[in-house]
Amino acid sequence: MATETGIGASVKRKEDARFITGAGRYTDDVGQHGQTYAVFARSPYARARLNGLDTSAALATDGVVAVFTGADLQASEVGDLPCGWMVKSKDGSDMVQPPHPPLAVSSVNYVGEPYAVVIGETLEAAKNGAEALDPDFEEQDAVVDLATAAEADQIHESVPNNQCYDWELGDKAATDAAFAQAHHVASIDIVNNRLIPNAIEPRAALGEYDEASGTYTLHTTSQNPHLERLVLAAFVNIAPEARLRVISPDVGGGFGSKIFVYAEETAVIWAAGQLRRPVKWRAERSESFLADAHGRDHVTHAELALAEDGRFLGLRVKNKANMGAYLSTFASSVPTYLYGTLMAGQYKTPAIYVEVQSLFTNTAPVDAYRGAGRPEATYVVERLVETAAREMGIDPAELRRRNFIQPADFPYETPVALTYDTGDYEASLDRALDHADYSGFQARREASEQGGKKRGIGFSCYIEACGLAPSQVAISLGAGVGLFEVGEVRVDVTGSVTVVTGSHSHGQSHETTFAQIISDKLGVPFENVTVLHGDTGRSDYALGTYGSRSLAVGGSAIIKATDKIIAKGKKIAAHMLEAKEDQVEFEDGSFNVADSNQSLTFGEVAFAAYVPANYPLEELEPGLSEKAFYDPPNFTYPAGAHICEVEVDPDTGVVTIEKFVAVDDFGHVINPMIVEGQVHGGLAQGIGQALLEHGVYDDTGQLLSGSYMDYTMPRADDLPSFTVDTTVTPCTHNPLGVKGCGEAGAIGSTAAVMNAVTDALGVKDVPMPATSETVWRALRNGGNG
Amino acid sequence: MEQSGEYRIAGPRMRVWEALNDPAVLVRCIDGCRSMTPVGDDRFEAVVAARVGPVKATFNAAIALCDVEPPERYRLEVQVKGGVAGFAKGTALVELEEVTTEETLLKYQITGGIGGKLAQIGSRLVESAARKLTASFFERFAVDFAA
Amino acid sequence: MDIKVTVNGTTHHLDVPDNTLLVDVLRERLGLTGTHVGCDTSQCGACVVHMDGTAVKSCTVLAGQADGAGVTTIEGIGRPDDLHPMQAAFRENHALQCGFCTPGMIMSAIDMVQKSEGRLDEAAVRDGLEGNLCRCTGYHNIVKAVLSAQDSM
Amino acid sequence: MYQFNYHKPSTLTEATSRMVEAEEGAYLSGGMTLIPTLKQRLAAPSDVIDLSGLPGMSGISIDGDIVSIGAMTRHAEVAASDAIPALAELAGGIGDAHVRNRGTLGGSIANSDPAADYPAAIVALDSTVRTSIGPIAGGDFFTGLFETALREGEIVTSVDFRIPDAAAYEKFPNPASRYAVVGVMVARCGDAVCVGVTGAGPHAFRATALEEALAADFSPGAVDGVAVDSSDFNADIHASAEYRAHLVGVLTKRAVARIG
Repeated sequence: MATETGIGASVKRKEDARFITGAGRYTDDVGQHGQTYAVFARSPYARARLNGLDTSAALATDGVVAVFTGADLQASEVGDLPCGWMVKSKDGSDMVQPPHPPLAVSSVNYVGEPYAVVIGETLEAAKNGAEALDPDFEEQDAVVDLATAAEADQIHESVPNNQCYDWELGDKAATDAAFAQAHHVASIDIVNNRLIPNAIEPRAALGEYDEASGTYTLHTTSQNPHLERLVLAAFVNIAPEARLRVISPDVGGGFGSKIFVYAEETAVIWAAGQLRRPVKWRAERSESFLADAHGRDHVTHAELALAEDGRFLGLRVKNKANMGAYLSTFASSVPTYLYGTLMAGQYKTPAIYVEVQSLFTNTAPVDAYRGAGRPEATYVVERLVETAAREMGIDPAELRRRNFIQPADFPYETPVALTYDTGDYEASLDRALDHADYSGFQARREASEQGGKKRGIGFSCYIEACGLAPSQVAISLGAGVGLFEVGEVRVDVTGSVTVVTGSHSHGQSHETTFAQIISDKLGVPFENVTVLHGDTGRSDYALGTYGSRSLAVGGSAIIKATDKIIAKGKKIAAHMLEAKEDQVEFEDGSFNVADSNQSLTFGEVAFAAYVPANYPLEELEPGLSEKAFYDPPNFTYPAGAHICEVEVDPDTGVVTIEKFVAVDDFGHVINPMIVEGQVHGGLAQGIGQALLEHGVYDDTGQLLSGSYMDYTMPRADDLPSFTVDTTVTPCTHNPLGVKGCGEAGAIGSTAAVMNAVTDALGVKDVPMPATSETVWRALRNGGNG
Repeated sequence: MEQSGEYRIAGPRMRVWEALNDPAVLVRCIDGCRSMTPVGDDRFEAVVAARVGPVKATFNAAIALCDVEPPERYRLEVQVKGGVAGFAKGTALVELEEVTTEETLLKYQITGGIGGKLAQIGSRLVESAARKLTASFFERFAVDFAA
Repeated sequence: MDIKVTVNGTTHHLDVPDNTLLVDVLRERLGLTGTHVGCDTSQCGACVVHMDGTAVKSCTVLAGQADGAGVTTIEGIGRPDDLHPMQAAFRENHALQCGFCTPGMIMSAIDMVQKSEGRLDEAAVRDGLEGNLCRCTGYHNIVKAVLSAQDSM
Repeated sequence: MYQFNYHKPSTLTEATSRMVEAEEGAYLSGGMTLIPTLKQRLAAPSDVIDLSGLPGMSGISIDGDIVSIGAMTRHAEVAASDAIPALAELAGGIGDAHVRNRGTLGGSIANSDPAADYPAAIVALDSTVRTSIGPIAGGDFFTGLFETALREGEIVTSVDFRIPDAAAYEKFPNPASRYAVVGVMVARCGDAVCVGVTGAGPHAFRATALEEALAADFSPGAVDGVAVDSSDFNADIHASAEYRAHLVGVLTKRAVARIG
């Protein structure tokens, strides 16, 4: 049913009414009578032994209610924070996972690691108490440099060489053989810079304990409250899930950083139980910089073997990935299964071999950040392809075209464990070239040169595996949890619909998109559909939001539940109309008996479902509420072509983005307005990585870019307006034919920007971020970056 | 953070050496130093009220003199705990060369760093602030010595 | 200390500690949680309100400095069924996603448009939003919204 | 924030005596630096003395070739004034809109942040800083990193700027904080050329070598070949001392080109 609010329409968002009037309800907006305030004491050292901790002065501070240390948690058998994905090394051995107590007990391993929590009647009292703590730290040399971390001091007793794992993927022998036959080998040495996620809402938690029932309630800024609950129940030992409710109300952005289970909410919910009083914590931005899991941080050598005609023969990647001081919740999967598996890109590279050594350093834990592994993979492949094109004198668009997997090749099995279901990469590239006016570039470059500027253009043809699921594949690759999603459709007595989804929305607009789907499928007015999410008390166990999965997996679960509603509705309609069930059809919101004029509206059937006057109860239950768990057979594979054009001021090194074109294939699009918005945001983060953002530690492990004074967030005047368009090859294996759009912008754009910058400068590489001084130096060094 | 430099001081080397080992002199020459108390052989505890612009904090510093070779050189190890502001640490290698019987060349090499909140939000100022503190010390020392 | 602030048209006499920030008066004392706190160095702009008709970061104003002032917050400019043109433009142009920066963004944008006398172009809007960080939208639609509200305000 | 006593005196005498009486006092003008510092607990004054209630401290007046700006005048007001266009441009580029709505001229220069914008104008324009005690020549005002010629308890009341024949301010903003990595104000008064530089060194200063070259030949080309000594320049993760020195040259040229 094509309507103004159905699938394909740019419906204005339901969420907006509260957000634009200040009526949003974020964790920090929730308060409880008698609540106390938590302040965490954090290590100022990157690496130190904690030989003692005198809490007496803190406890004696006015208004301090309690002080809890790592030892207190340990004594209470609070479990460690686990990592949920087992990765095995080349030799078959399990990855090495150091202990990760929520509060440090005897050593601290990054600046900002919490070692105690002080609870006060007021925030000020708690801060005063935290200052009165007297820790006895014995500083040790910190391991900061990723490139040399394996040879440095051993950080954790149980982790030789600071190595978490040494992983491989692909056929080494075949790849070596391909290189032996190469006409040309292009190689690059690149660094994927560390990023700090910086959702504008800082993390927060409010823990409550109800003594009478023994139940805990945790409000927190989580992208997946069910996973939070699972970890707190199964690993941290707070309480069984049935006595533990986790609520993520409105959440102000996540980008991955709010998927993980952190020390703070763990300590807060535990402390609430100890004190039998609500405990509230909200991160100050300075804490977010130190203690939110960071993103990226790879050092990579990569080589591409090409035949004389430019065909790719083989790809070899040797990568070091920084895990930070401890394994965060999904850290191990990011540089492996979300990275190595994407090295085929959009190309028919027949042989690929990827090695990844993951190392611990005395820095904040590193985990998934928008794109998670796939931006890093795209950066390797697309910088390498562009380098090869320049070295061989082939137009970079043409070189890509020669190597694209063709529409006829699908399903296409890559040499790195994935089977792409569908795509048309050339269609996206062609559209992008049109938007970018590629043929006019040379004239624009000359015009820039006449003005004393340098101009460059860069491409990035990315692919991502997203819609994260399928459980079967993920579990076989080491995932510790399933990756399905749940959807529940409750038809109310009067025919309005309440949808409960396990996906969480923190900007992605589920309340609108999912309502569109329901309205479209059931013919119920859009405004009569309400979507609930973010509360373990409301929905079945689910997996939440990450990896561009909400619509492809969560939306599909809802479709499945909706199909059950329709099936049940048919039964009810058949009963009411005294027809056979298989004669009833559902169309445009009514149940019709074939070849008759008998018909019932959806509302009439809904009402009848709850007024079962004469039901054959053996065959037909009352009610009209269905749920479904959806686990897809494969990932989805959004892909696209991004083109960036930059101008460089050689006097200062300032890079200006003149034009950015993104043409993406997300399969079917439910709400184009929302999808475009997702792309815009992703592009800003990808461009931010290329030109602005950098988590900088000094060689003693102090975070130098620890506030908005030094960490360059993209601002309105750093970015251009974007040209965004889509092509469509529907996903072949989910009911909506959708692929996911949340991460694409961040995955594709970074390489396009850096290819444009290096093109403008005429250099092989410039380290990210390409700040003005970096670019100025690259120019002065005459092309050696 | 590393710095080095030298000052010519009008005075015999032994007297310069003695001044450099005199807590009373050091208190006068360290900007904001409120006290310096000997706590053992070549060890002192100092209270320093440091100020960089709007930032004002009182630090407790532990100072140790190492590798003392009178009157030629010593190494000064300083550990500062600044509470909520973080910490600072530094090593100063100070050498005295006799230029003439009445003139001494004081050479210094300083390495140091800061940590915690100061490093996190004040990194843009670290170099300049350290340079200022160092310069201020040796300038005051030269003046104090002359007086 | 005793202060008098008129917030969204209602005058409040409050006794607050001397070290209270305006944002805490709004959020903690008056329950106006639409004004958000996103940083501690006065950069993100999530806390922007109008004080005597001018956009200020309420996390960087002491309660004492606001004594006697008229303050307007996001709650005071329009309701869901009676939106301010800037609120309407944000909705119409999908200029928000997670919504956390939105109140500050809208309050800044209103001040910008009011002071520009209709002369804003894209570059001026981008420049004027320098003090407001958004991590979701890439600013593209925010800029569109402000330009469109310029015509409707 | 630690606890403190907030005062809002209504006379200059009351303000300075509050400061004298305080165990440790801090003047508050716009609060754009002080309040974030207090929030981080990096300062613990016993008393915060708000200067916004002092009469006659705000506003812009012109008398002959002297523009007098009250110390409590907000940046936005200076940015909107056409008395000295280059100064208006400088003020219009400070921080962001909200900083300009609260921050003040007096607060900025009394703080002497090495990366603040106003100090470039104080040293480049023939200025006099007027205080609760007496006048201080603009050229003598900044003495070090966050240090000025102000004495204990002294309050800046206004600044007099002599209107130059022509002037321009060029700023290279820090991409994160929007402070000046380097800011250069070039001003011409008759045959004299003043080049005020902020952001580069521990405090704002006049680049005399550039001034001499430009006095001889006021053209962008005259800047080429003038070495900028960067030995005591600031360095941080955004810009090395060497790069800052380079920017001093580039921005000076651009300012000169705009003056024409």
